[in-house]
Amino acid sequence: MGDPHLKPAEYDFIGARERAEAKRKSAGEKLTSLEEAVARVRDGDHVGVGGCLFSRTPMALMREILRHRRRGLTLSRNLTCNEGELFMAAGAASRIVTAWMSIGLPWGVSKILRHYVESGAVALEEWSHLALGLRFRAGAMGVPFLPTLTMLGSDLVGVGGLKTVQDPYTGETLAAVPALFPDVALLHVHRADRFGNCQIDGYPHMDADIARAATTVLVTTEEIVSEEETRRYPDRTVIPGFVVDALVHVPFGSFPHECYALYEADYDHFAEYTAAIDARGPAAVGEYLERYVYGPPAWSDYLDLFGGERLALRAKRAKELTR
Amino acid sequence: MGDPHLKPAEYDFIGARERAEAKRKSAGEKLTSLEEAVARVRDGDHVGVGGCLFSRTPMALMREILRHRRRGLTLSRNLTCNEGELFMAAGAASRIVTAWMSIGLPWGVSKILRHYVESGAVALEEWSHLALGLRFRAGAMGVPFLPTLTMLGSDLVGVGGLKTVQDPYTGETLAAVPALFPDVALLHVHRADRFGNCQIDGYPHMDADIARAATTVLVTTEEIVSEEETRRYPDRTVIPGFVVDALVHVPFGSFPHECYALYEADYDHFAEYTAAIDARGPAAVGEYLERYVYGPPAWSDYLDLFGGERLALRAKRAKELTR
Amino acid sequence: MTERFNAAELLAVIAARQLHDDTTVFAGVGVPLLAAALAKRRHAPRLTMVIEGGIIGPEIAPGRLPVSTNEMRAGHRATMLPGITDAFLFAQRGFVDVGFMGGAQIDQYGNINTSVLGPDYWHPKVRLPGTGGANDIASLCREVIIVTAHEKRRFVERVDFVTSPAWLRGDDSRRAAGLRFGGVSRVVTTLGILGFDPDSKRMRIEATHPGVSTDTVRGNTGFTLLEAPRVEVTEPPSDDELAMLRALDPERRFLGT
Amino acid sequence: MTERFNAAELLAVIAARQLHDDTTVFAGVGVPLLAAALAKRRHAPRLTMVIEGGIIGPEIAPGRLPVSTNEMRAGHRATMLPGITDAFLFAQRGFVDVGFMGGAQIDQYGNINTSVLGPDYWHPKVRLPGTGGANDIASLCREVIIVTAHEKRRFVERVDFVTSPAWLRGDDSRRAAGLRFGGVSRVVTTLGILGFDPDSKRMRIEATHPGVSTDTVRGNTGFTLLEAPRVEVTEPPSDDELAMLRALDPERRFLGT
Repeated sequence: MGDPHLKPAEYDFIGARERAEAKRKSAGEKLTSLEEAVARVRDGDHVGVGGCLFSRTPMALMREILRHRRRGLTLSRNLTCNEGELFMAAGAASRIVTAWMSIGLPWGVSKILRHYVESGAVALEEWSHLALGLRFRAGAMGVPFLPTLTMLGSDLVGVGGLKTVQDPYTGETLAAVPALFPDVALLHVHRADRFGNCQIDGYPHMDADIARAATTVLVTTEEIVSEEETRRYPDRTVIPGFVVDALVHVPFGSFPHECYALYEADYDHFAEYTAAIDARGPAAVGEYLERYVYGPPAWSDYLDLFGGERLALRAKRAKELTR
Repeated sequence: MGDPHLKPAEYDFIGARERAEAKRKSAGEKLTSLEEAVARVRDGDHVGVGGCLFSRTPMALMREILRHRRRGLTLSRNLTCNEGELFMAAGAASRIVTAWMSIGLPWGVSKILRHYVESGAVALEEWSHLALGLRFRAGAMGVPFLPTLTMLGSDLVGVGGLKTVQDPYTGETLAAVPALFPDVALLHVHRADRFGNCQIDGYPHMDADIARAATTVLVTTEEIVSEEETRRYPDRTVIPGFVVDALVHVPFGSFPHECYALYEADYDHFAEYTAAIDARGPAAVGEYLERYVYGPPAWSDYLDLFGGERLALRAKRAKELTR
Repeated sequence: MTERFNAAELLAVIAARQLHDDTTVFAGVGVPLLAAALAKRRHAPRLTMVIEGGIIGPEIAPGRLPVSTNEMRAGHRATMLPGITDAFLFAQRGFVDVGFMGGAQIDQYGNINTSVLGPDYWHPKVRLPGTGGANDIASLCREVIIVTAHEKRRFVERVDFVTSPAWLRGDDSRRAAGLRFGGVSRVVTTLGILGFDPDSKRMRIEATHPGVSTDTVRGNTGFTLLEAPRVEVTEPPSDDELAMLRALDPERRFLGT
Repeated sequence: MTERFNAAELLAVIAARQLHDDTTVFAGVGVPLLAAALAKRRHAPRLTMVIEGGIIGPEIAPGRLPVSTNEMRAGHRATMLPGITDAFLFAQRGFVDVGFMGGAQIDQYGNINTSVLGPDYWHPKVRLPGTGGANDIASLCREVIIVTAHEKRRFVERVDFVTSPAWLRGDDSRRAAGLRFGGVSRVVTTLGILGFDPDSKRMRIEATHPGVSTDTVRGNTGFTLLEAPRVEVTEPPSDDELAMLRALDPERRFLGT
């Protein structure tokens, strides 16, 4: 496991463009099931994950990928939360490209991160928040790199395999972050019409860039709206239908993570989860996988484990917080 | 007047950054008058103009600049309409950076463009639509260039002074469009609060990039809303208040050009304007300047030349077209 | 050409046929937009139009045809309004299948001039409006289709200025210039359909409209046209196509009289 | 330190005083955000907070302090939500005056490590969460202020890994690495305020909190600290400052007990 782990296929803008050209760019129907959507993910794929930390995580899609027992995946996401821990513990991800990983301050440094990365079982390729954002943006723009002033001089340069570029006008040297073209993008949005035109409320994170950078785009949505509704507010659309390959209607599709203005993250659940790890070590994640991922067949069965009251409370709080 | 006309100050990201650092980045009051706003424009400035063609042109600000008899300005705008002709004829602009100039198909090739550019009186530096958009975006990002695949191989390369850059990862050669950091940005938006937080409806054109790329940002707005309104829809804000230097409340501030969903462009006015030029040549623009620019002291006097009925009709049509 | 349709109608119908379902097309105002709208109504319902004003998925309303790519008629019932730069970036990324273009001057390699007439850019004989998004469409779309009236003054051996690059100086010169993708595949004109020799990239006759001879095509072209191994004859616009097209422009704003 | 306030309160108050009106500040969750919120309420009403979750101009609600930069409490009553990448690009462009940072390990040049403990990045002794936006704040803001508890294990001669660059190896090395702007100006700690020698860029004592000797500061630092020509004594937090600060965190989520 030498460094850097940067793979040419990830910044190959010519190959990415050829895949985009070959893609069926349809304004037609995109609605399908989680199972059919996720069937497009293959072992070894580079999977770009939308949302950030515990916000708008495409949890239903990720759970389904774990249920499909995919292997050798790379996950890229700016701030990686416990969904990354599940992929590590399930043996689904062998590599994480991120700027930060843990659940968040109140729950401490991730013991699962430590367990899998310190042993070398999973490689963690670290980019700064902006640099990784620009990697997705370069991909979205179809160029192999973007110039920036971040990450220079730090030890992250060697870890990521970051190169520099000379500005042809001023002669100055800048960092050149390589494009990231994921094989698959997983996204969860607030609303979409059945043709895949997607709208997001609140902070947009990087979903629009990840969608454009990826070859295959899988989306879950809280709400399906009519085409009329899309056309009434076209300036709210952030992902056009022709980019989307599969769309699934999954209310609470990010739970126990949050969805802006719709439901708050379930901090109690995080506390239970980390307490179990504190008590029983990494094995606790295995138990969690059995209970929350492999056990309940459908997403509705999964939500039943939390119960309607719990969901309703988070929904109520989200309204209060964004009022 | 040799080529290219590209000026180092326009892509000097270090100087632009130093000016941004020195700027007072306030969340405070920005409301002022057209006269006071425009007093910040100096002879010889590079002025980035928001909107596109006859959409959301910052006409009230531009008229005020002409009334201030500024000289030696460069105007940059992706598609330049008759506001550019006024600046040429008034002797205010000696250089136009654009992708296209004329009013639009029904009104033919601009005779004013021909008159001033063919004689060499005004230099027209031509960039492709995307390339100029990326020049503003590079400026907005604070980098000296952005890589792209457009403009390569064409004769526009030599005209603009476009250089290439080698991707340090794949070794491929791409076009490197130089950043454009205007001295001043002129923008017209749908709504803003008095602290300069701006929101735009419909097509956003390039205003957000131009605002971030410029040193001084002057904005007119159709409507002043409360800070509460901004905070209720923060995901609609495209320019943050700390970037804005002066804000002026100017309803119909783009007229006779359009403002999405609020009023249509006055095509009859374009027809009258071009008919006068067809009849009397470039002198007709001089007459136009007297009548519409130098004559009426205030913007309301200017609007009175069109009359309330004419404005109301354009407002009604805009509602129909965006319903 | 018969009296059943005029030149603009012929161009729009033949251009519309070039578009397939489940694709995206970059279309400018006028005949190209009419062609895209016709295709969407007739045989490509899942076609998405992209307009350089930063507009995706509009539905062009009959009698409300836009005169500019930056006005409310162009944005009518759009599904997304990403802005100008991002609209072109979709093309750069490879998401736009076809780009429609016109042009004041077109040369034997398909290059287009919309900038200046005369040898000196800075002191031109005639200053034209400029590239707008034409250079970008020519550079970035998967495939470009030129739609234009066939006139000798328009089809010149060498354009005064290459505003929008097609095959540049032929052979491999487009790729060598760094334009790794796309290129002009066809030129739909009022006389027929032209293509390009796969190797030399010189323009050639691929089809003529009914009643038009290859000699007529040559006679209206300012350079030597090659000929495809088999020159087809196009199917004339059907009553059905014409009716649908005319319904889109009842005021004959772009279809003329 | 007296019993009038605890370490977190001291840090928040002293950090708040570093902020001026009519400026912008990049603040993370916890004490930095409390400091920014205190400054805005007390002496800098026209201060704009920027949060790396892609949030501009939020108003932090008392009792609803965010635990992450990507949650609704962080976005509370924001004026703009531009997204993560664009939030940092405002900093790259020069629009962010001050960046607040913390850090697991800080060296004598102000460099911060939040990535790994131990010599081998790929097989670390302890894997920490990583940079998040820290590297970007350190690279891009006009000025960076580190806010941290003053502990010997934290202030090390050489960090195991430079996650966030301050003055790198001192002298001109930051500029030579291509970091043309910014740099760490001050380190606000529980014992005093540290700065940097203008030439060598080595850390130095610039002020101590009341009752803290420079020897105490040195004794809690894992490398040799220089001393400013004149070492000031800070003004202790006033009742007024403490009252305002405590009102922001009535649950003592970040101010502790």
